[in-house]
This record gives sequence, structure tokens and C-alpha cells, in this order.
Amino acid sequence: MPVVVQQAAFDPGQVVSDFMATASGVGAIVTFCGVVRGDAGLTAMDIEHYPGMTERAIAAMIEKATRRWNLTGAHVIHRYGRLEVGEPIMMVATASTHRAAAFEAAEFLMDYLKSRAPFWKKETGSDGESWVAAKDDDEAALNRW
Amino acid sequence: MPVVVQQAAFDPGQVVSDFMATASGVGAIVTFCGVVRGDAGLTAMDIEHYPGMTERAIAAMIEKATRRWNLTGAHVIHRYGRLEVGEPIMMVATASTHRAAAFEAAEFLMDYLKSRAPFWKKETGSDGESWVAAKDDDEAALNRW
Amino acid sequence: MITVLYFAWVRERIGLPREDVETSAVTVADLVAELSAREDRYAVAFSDIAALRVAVDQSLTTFDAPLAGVREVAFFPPMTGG
Amino acid sequence: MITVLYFAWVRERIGLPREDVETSAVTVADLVAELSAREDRYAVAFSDIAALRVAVDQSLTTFDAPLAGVREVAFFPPMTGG
Repeated sequence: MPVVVQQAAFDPGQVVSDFMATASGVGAIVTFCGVVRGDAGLTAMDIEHYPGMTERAIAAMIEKATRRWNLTGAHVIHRYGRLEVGEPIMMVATASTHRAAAFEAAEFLMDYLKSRAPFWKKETGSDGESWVAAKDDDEAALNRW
Repeated sequence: MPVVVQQAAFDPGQVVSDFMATASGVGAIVTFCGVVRGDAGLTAMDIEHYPGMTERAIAAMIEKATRRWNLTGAHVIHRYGRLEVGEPIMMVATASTHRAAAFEAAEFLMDYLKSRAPFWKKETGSDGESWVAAKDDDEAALNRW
Repeated sequence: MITVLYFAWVRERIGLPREDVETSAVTVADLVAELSAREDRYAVAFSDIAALRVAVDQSLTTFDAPLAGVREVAFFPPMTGG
Repeated sequence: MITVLYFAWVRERIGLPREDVETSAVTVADLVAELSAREDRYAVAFSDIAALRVAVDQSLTTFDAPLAGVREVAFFPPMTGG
């Protein structure tokens, strides 16, 4: 199951092990893991999402990446709900025969997840709560694909 | 210890877990894992290296990447000796506050490991043994850095 | 009847996550105009359309998208996943 | 005295992984000429310098590198790590 959207915490090492077990015989595996950063006084993060659309949107991204880079495997796990500083938020894993393809596909998936998967982050810090604003850089990053 | 050169097999999931434990509070972690591919009749791979220089060369690459991308952590593990098809050969992990830096640094380290770390691969296949020839593509990949 | 969903600060400003709406709106923009005319909280949430994104039947689209045969419309700010 | 190391097919052609060499060679290229003059297996291994790489005291360098004060020289084909 290449798309997992869940509230529960996950273990990145276990995700890597499980992914590699399914991607056997493949030359290159790239993973990305995003973690809640504790800078600027942030104490927690709440992630809202759009059940149903989230899974569909991510599955479509994976399908696109798989075709374009001829991937032999791809996996996305993304949490929602409340996360504490230091907790893994999400992870992307790609497998291909060649390293350039695995790297590019992972970056493509990250760029799309940032701006085209229906997640919204709210940060809780020393000065209360606030919705994270989308970054121009993240939108611009889509132009390279 | 950011550089590990060993004959023994390693567990990529464990490497990720250990790396993330040291990189706590960081936003973005990228890993690359290379695995022995079983295509073209390959049955095993023998990796020779230059003890002493290998560790020095990799440490220098990590230092360069850490400065250039302001990494909060970087780790390289690389095996030598005989490896069977499907076994992990090596792994790179990078940690940064931003995903672009973590991705770029991991690609930089991979490109340098391919062509500037003293490892030599010999493949055993259906038609005997042969040393793997360096690829022009791999040499050219260094030009982007 | 169309199910309308609100997420993130759109949800907070309107004060509810979803509602069923009887409408004869032809496009998403028509629906936004109808909702905005209802009450101030809608008018405020929809005051700057450029700051919003819309999905129709769980696919991202634009505000001129037609609503014929549509079951679900969702309004939300730009996404911040990953 | 300099310790000379050979790796991969250079090691296989010369038939040994390392040896200590008494030499007054000024550069790496001089050392290569000296070794090549010894025996055919050396001449064969060093026949195409463009296909070889050299490290002096465990740092990659070029064949015109000086050998003054050097303890270790290694010859090998282009690397294939990763």
C-alpha cells in the first residue's frame, strides 16, 4: 500500500526496512523524512487534512512519478493531528535502478506534497497558534517539473 | 562517527533510526541506499578499497558538504568484500533544516563517493568476473558541484 | 444538493467543517457569491478569493469550474503539507 | 624508501598489492618509468597512464606530482564506489 495517511506516530527506520523488503533487487533507494522543528519557540504542530482527497491526490502523484522515472517502488506516509517537536511528520521513499531517477522522483514527490496535497499545518508557539502560510519558494519549486 | 567502512552487512532501517536519533530537532533528513542489482546475470559483487585513504576521502567529502549546505548531520556507511545480490552496499544520510539542502548534499556525497572514494567493484556473473568500468556519466555528474 | 467542506482558517472563519447546500449555482464562483450573501462570516472567509483554493469532487480546480453533477466542493487556503 | 600500493586490475596485473621501493624518482611519472623498466607485468599495467589514477600519501593527485618526502604512492583505475 503506497499511500498511508495516519494520526499515529511512525518509526522511520521501520518504514525504510519495510520499503526495502518490497523493493528487493533494485539498485537505488532514496528516502526523505520531515520532522517537526523546534525553532522560533514552536512547541507543537497540528495538521489538518481532507480525508479521501488526500489519499487520491498522493496516489496520483505517485502514479505520475512512477511513470516519469520508471520507478520500481514508491511510498508516502503522512501524519495528521497533533505532533510534538522532534516527531516525524512524513516520509517519502522511492526505488529505481538508477540513483538520479530515485533522487529526482523523491524531490518531485516532496515538492508536490508541499503544495498540492490537502494538508494544512497550524503551529503552536510562545505567542499562540497560527496557520502556516504557504511559501512562494514551495510554489516556485513546482516549476522545475 | 560519520564515516563507517566495514565488511559486515548493515541494516538500512537501523542506520536511519540511529542517524535520526543524533539529528533530533532537525527538519529534513534524506537518505540514499545502494543495493547490489541482480540484472544481467550478476550473482555477486566484490568491493576492494584503500584502507586509510577511504576513510580520509569520505571524511573530507562530508566536511565539504557540511560547510556548503550548513548540514546539522551527515553519515556515510560503505561496505567492502563480497556482497550478494540484494544486499545493501552503502548508505548516505544528510540532515538539514531545509529539504533542498538535505537533498543536494546527499546527491553531492553520492556523486563524490561514486568517482572520488577509493572503491573498486568487481562483478561475478554468468560469464565470469570483471571489474566495473567507471562511467562517463558519473564523472560528468561532478561538474554540477 | 452539494456537500460543501471548509478547511483550516476557512473552516475557523465560517465556524463549521461541512454543510449540505441546496443551490442552483452554475459555477464555483456562483456558489461563493451565494454563500457570501448569506452572512458576514461567509463574506469574510471569501473576501479574498486569490488566497483560497477549491477542490470539486476531490480534485483541485479553478473558481470558474461548473457544478453540474458535482457532489462535493471544498474551500481551503494554499496547502502546506510535507 | 616509498611504499607503493596497487589496487583492482593494477594489482592483478602486477601481481602484488604493495611493495617497498628504493627510488630516487623525482615525480610520480619518474617512478612509473622506473617500475615499467623492471618487468613486463609493470610495463603492461602502466601502458595506458590515462586509464590510471594516482594517490600520494592518500590524496588524489596527478602524475607530475613531486615525491620529495612522500611515504606512500598508490596506483589504481578510476574509482567505482557508491
